[in-house]
Amino acid sequence: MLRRILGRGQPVAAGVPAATAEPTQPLETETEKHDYAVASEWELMWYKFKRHRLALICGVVVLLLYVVAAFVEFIAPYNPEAQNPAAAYQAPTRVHFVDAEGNFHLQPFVYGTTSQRNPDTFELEFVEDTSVIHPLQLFVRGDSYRMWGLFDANLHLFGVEDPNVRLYLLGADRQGRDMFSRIVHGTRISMSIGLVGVVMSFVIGIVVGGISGYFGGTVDLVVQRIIEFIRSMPTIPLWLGLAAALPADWSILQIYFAITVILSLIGWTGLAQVVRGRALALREEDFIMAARLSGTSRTRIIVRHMVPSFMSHIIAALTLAVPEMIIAETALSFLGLGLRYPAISWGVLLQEAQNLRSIALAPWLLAPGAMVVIAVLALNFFGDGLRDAADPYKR
Amino acid sequence: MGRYIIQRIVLTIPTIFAISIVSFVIIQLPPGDFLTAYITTLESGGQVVDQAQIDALRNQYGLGEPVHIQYLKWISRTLVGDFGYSFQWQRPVSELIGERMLMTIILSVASLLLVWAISLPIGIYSAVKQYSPGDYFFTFISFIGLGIPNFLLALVLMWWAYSYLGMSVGGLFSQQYADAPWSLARVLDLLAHLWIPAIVLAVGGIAGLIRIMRANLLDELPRLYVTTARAKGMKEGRLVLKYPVRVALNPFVSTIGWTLPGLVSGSIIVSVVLNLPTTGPMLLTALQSQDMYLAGAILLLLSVLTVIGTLISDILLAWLDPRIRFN
Amino acid sequence: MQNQTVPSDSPLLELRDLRTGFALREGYVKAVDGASFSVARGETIGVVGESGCGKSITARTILRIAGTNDSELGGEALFRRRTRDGRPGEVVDLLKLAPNGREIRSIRGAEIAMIFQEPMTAFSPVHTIGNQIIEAIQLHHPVSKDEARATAIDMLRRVEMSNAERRIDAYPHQLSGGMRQRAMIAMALVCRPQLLLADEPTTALDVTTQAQILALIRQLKAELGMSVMMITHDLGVVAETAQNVAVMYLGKVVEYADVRALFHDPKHPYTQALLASIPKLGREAGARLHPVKGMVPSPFNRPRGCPFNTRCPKAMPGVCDVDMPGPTTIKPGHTVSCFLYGAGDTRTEAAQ
Amino acid sequence: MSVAEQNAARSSDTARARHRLLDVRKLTKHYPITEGLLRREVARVRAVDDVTFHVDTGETLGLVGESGCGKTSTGRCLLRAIDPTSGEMVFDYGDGRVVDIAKLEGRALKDLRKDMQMVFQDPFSSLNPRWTLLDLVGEPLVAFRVAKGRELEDRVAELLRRVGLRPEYLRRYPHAFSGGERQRISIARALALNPRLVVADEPVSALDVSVRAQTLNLLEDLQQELGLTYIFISHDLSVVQHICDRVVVMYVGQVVEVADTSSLFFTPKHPYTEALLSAVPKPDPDLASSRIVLKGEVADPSNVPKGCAFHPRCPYAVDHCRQVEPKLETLGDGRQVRCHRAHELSLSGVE
Repeated sequence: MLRRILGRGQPVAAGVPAATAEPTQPLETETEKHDYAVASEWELMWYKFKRHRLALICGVVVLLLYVVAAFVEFIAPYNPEAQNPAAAYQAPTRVHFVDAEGNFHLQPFVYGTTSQRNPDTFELEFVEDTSVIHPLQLFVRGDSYRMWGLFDANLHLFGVEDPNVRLYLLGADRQGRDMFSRIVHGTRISMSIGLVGVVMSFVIGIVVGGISGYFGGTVDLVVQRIIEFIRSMPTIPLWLGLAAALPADWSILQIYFAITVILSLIGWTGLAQVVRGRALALREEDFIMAARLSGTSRTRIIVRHMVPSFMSHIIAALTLAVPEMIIAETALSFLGLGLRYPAISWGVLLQEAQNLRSIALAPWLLAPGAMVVIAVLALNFFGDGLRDAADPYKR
Repeated sequence: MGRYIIQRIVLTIPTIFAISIVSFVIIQLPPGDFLTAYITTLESGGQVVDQAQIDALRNQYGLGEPVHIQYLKWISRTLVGDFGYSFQWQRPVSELIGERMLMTIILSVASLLLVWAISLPIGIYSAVKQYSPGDYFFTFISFIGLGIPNFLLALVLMWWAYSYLGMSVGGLFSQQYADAPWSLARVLDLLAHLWIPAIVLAVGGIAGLIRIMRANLLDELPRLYVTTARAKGMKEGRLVLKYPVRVALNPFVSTIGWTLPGLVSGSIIVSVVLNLPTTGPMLLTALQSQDMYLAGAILLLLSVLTVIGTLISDILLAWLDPRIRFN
Repeated sequence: MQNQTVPSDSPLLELRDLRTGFALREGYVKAVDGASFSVARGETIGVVGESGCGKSITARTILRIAGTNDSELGGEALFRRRTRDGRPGEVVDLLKLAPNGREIRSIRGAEIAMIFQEPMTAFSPVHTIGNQIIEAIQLHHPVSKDEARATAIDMLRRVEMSNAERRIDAYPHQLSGGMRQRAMIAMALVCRPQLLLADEPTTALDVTTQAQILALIRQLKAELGMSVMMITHDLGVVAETAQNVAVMYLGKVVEYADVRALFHDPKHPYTQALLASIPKLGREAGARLHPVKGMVPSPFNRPRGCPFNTRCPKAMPGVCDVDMPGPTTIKPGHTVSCFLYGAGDTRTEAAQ
Repeated sequence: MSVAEQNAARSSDTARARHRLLDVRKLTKHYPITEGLLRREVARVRAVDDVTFHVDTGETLGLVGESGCGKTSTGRCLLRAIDPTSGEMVFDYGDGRVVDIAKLEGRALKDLRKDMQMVFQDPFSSLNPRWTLLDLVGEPLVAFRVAKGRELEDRVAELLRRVGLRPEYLRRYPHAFSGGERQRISIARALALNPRLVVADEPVSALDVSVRAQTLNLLEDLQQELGLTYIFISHDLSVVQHICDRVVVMYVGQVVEVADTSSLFFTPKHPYTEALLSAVPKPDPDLASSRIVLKGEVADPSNVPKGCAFHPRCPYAVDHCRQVEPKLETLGDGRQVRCHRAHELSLSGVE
C-alpha cells in the first residue's frame, strides 16, 4: 500500500534507486547499482528466493531426497528383500556412543542382538548382547547389487563389518527385513513417480492450456468446461476405479507407468489453468504487441517472449504439484490398488501398517509415512518459496 | 438472480451426463464382461449356475449388444433408481448403498462445517495480526496440516489411541447401535463417534482454507475502500468484519468447488483406515473383487452429490456477490 | 490528549513541521519531511507536487490513516474542533490522538472527510452505495435507518445524481466513473465536515467529467461553508480552485503562496521550473518547453541538503548540497524554502 | 507557425516534398458483444465508426477525445495491431509503392513495420522486463536481419545516445530505469528501423509533469532531425496544442472535427470541441472560469444515441440533431466538422 502511495511511476525494488538518464548526474553508488541494473530475471529471482530461509532449507532437503533416490542401492545397507525370520518385528537397533562400561567412543557402535521368546506372551523379545562392540563404518562391503542395471557392486555407504550382526536403524518388518533399507529403496519410486507424473501432467496441461489460450473463443470455453468437470469430481474414487482395472499380470514397470498416467489424467487440470491464466495475462501485455509491431515472427515471440515469461511460474506450479502426486501414489498403493509387492514404494510399505495390531506391536512400520510427510512438506515449502520469487518484477 | 440459478442448473446437466459416461466406462473397464466373472465366482464357490437366469441377466444388461445400447440400458435403469446387482453381496446395489451413502454425506458435510468453523476465524486472525506470534504459529501449523495426508493422520491417531488410551477410535457407532434402527440414541451415538473422523478429514481442508482466507484478506486489507471506511470514522474491528472480510469471503466460498470433492475423496480412504460404515470400504472391496455395478453406482452417486454440492455453493456465492448476481 | 486555547480567529487546521516516516524493507522513507501550512475556514488550499512528493501522505497523516501503526509521526497538526451546536470549539493536536481511538474517530468523517482518486476502488464492491452512505451518517448521528436513508437520498440529489431514489441501491460497478465520484462526494459530505481532503479527485476522470466534479466541489464548498484541501499534480486544477497553494517536493513544502503570487511570481526554482515545463492552452503555440532536468530522486536515496539541489539550475555548490534551507517569509502569506532568499531556520542534515 | 511545423518544413525541404503519407477512409472497427456458448451477437461496440482523415509527411497529427472515443483503437488499426472491420488505409511509401494497409498480409505487412512504428502509453508493460536494452532496442533490427553482433551493439548504442540515454546502459534491464527513461527506451526501439510514421499512443500520460516536458522536447527534436511524421494520440489538450500541427477530435468512435491546431483551438466549429476546450483547467488563476460544464456522460459506444451522437449533451441541440445523423462536412477553409449547425454557430475557443 505504501509503495502505491509513495511512487506512482517509480520502481522501488530492492532498495536501489533508479538510474538516472542525465550524464551530468552524480552516480555515487555506481558499482552497487550496476549489479542490480544488469541482474537478469533468474538472478533477481535468486535474490528474492534467498531471503526465504525455510524454502532454501527445504530445497536442500528435496535435493537430498532425489540424491538418495538416485543411489538407493549404495545408501541402503542391505538388500531390501533380505529376510530374517529371527528378527521379525525387531525394534530399531540402538546406536551407542557410550558402552556398557561407560566409556565414550568417538565412533558410533551397536551391540549384537539375541532374540528369545517370552514364555508368557509368546512374543519375540530382543536383548542387546553388550559383550561385543560392533562399530558402524563407512563404505562397507555387503549385499551385492546391480547398480542402475550397469555394473555389479557390493559397496554400501555404511554398515557393520560383521555379517552376522544386522543393523536395523528403523527396525524390521514381519519378515525381518530392514525397514531402513526398504524405505531408502521406496524413495526411488515414490519420489520419481511424482516427478514423472508431473512431467506427464505438464505435457497434457501445456498442450491443452496452450490450445485453449491460443484459439480462445468456443474452444477455450469447451476446454474450460472440461477442466471444471474434472475438478468437480472426487479424485480418489476415480483413481481407484481406473487403477482397479489394471491387469494383475502386468510388470512393475507397466503398473508404474499406468499409475502415473492415471494420476496425470486428473492432475493436469491445475497446470493447464496456470498455463492458460499466464497466457491470457501475457496477451494483454504491451510488450507482446510491441514485439509484433517490431516485425518479430510469431514463433520468436512465443519462444523468446512468452515462454520465458511463464517459465518461472510453471516451475513453481510444477514443484507444488509433485507432492500431490506423491500423496496420491501413496494412497493408492496403501489401499492395494496402486503398486504392489514386489515393487517398493512408501505406499506399498505402509500397507504393512494397515493392521492396527501390527502398528501397536511395531510402531516403526509407520516410518514410511514420516518420509511421505517430510518429502511433501519439503516440496511444499520449496515450491512456495519458488512461487513467491517467480515474479521479481511485480510492482 | 433467478436467471443465473437456472443457467447454473442447466450447466450441470452436461456435467452429470459426463459423470455417467465416466462411471459407465469404469464399469466396462475390467477385461471380459462381468457375467463371465460372476459365473466363475459362482462355480468356484461350488454353486450350480442356472443358464436361464444367466440369459435373463445377459438380456437385461444388453451384453453382447453395441456399447451405446448397453449404456442406454444402464443409464435408463439408473435414472429410476435401479443401480444393478451386486454379485459379491448377492443383493441389488440400491439396497446396499442407501445408508452408507447417507453416512458419507453426513461425514463430508460435518467435515465441511468443521473446516469452515475453524479456518475462517483463524484465517481472519492471521491476516489482521500479520507477522504476530499467533500468525506464525497458525501458519506453521497449517503448513504441517497441508503436508500430512489424512489417511496417515488417521493411522497415527488410531495407533496413538490404541497404544496409549487403550481405546479403538474406528467406526461410527458403538457395537449396540451398529445395526440398530434409527433412534435418538443412535443419532447421539453417531455424533459421539463422528467428530474424530470429521476432524481427521478436515485437517487438510482447514490448513488450506486458513492459507486462502489469510491471503485473500491480506489482499483486501490495503484496498482503498478500507481506507475510505476508516476515514468515515468506523471502529477497526467492525470495519474489518464488514468490508474486507465480507469481500474476502467470496473467493473463500468459491473454494467449496474443490473442498467438497476433496473431502468426499478423502472420506473414502479415511473410512477404509478407520473402518467407517460409509461407501469408502464398500467401494474398495467392490473394486478389488470387480463387483463393477456396485463400484460404478458408488462412483456415480459420489460424483453427482459433489456436483450438486458445488452447485449449491455457486448459488450461495452469487447471492453473496452482487458482481456475479448482476452479470 | 493536549488541548490548547487559541484565539477564535485561528485557522481551522495548522500543520507545524509535519513529518511522517515509514520503515520499509527497502529502507526508511521520510514520506513527509517538514510540512508547515495552515488552512483557513472556508478556504481552498491546493497542495501540488509530482508523484512521491508526499502530498497524499500529508492528507492521510492529518486523518491518521497513513499506513499502519508503525509509521513515525512528528510535528503538530492543530485542528479546531466544532462544538455540538456548530460553533468553533477546542483545538486538538491530531497527531497526539490515539491512532484508532474514540476522539479521532469522532473527527473522521464528521469534521474532516476525504475523497480519493479512484472512486471504483474507494467503495466496497459488495455493498450498495446507499449502505455505505447510510453507515457514514449513522456513525456520527443517532438517527434511524429510514431517516439516514432520507438524508442520503437528499445528499445524492445535492451532488446532482439523477434518479437518486433508485441509484442509492446501486452497487458501485453499476455506476459510471463520474457517478461514482459523485456518490463518493455525497458520502464524504453527508455529515457536513469542516474540512474536505480531496486527493486527486478528478485524475481518473475525463476532462468534461472533471469539469463537472470540480464545479460540484466548488458549489458544495460554498453551500456548506467548508474548507477544502485539493491535492493534485495538475497545476490547472490548482489555479482554478485554490486560494492558496503549497508546493511539495520530496516530502517538503518548498513554497507556499496565494495562487496569484504563485503563478505570476513564483520564487522557488522548483515552482518556476514546474511552471515552465507545462504546455499551456492558448499560450503562443510552439514555444519550447523548459523541462526540469533529471528525475525525482528515489525516496530511499534523498540528496543531501536541499532536496531539489540535484536538479536545480540555480543550485549553489557548497551551500545547497550541504544544508537544508528553512522556510523564509518573503512577504506575508508567501514563504519559500530556498537559500536564494535566505537560510530560514537552517537545520543541517547532520543535526537530524 | 509552430516549432513542429518549422521543423517539418525544414526537413521536407531537404528530404522529401510534403505529400499525403496516409489516407484513412471510412475506417470502422466494431466489436461484437456475444452471449452464451454459441456466441450469439447481442450488440456491437462501435469502437471506430466511419473514420476518415489523412496525414501528410513531416506533420504531427493529433487524435484527441475522451476515454472510449476510439482514438486508441484507431491508432491500433493503423498499425494493424488489430484488424479493422472495414475501411481503407492507404499508405504511400514515397518510392512509388502505395498500399492499402487494411489489405496487407504476411511479408507485405511485415515490410510495413519498417515504416510505421508505435510508442505505447505504459512504459512498464511495453518493455519485456527479461530483456536487456540491447535486446529490446535491437529487436526490430534482429527481426529484419538488419544487424547483428558488434554492429547491432553499435547501432543500439547510437539509438540510445539519440534518445538521451547513455550507451553504456546496453546490458541493463528495464527495471533499473524510471518511467521517463523507459519511455525513451520505447522511443529508441520505435526509431530503430528509421520509420516514416510513428503512432504515439498517450506517450506522456503516465509520466510526471517535469519528465513529461523532457519527453515532449525529445519527440520534437527527433522529428526535426529525422523528418518523422507523428500521429499523436492524447486526451490532454494542452499537450496536443503544444505538439500537433493538425488535430482530429473524436467522440464515440466518430470524427467530429478536423482542423489545423490554431484554428481548432481558437475558433472551434463543433460544440463538443468547444466544451472540451472549455473544460481544461488552465494553469492561470486570472483566466476567469466561465466554463461550459457539459451535462451527462460520454455516450456508450455499444448504445450510441440516435441522430447526432453528441445531442444529449449538446447545449445547442435542436430537433433536427435528435433525428438525423450529421455527416462530416468540409467547410470552405478545408476544415471538416460533423455538425448540422456548424455554419450558424459562433463558438468560443481558448483565449
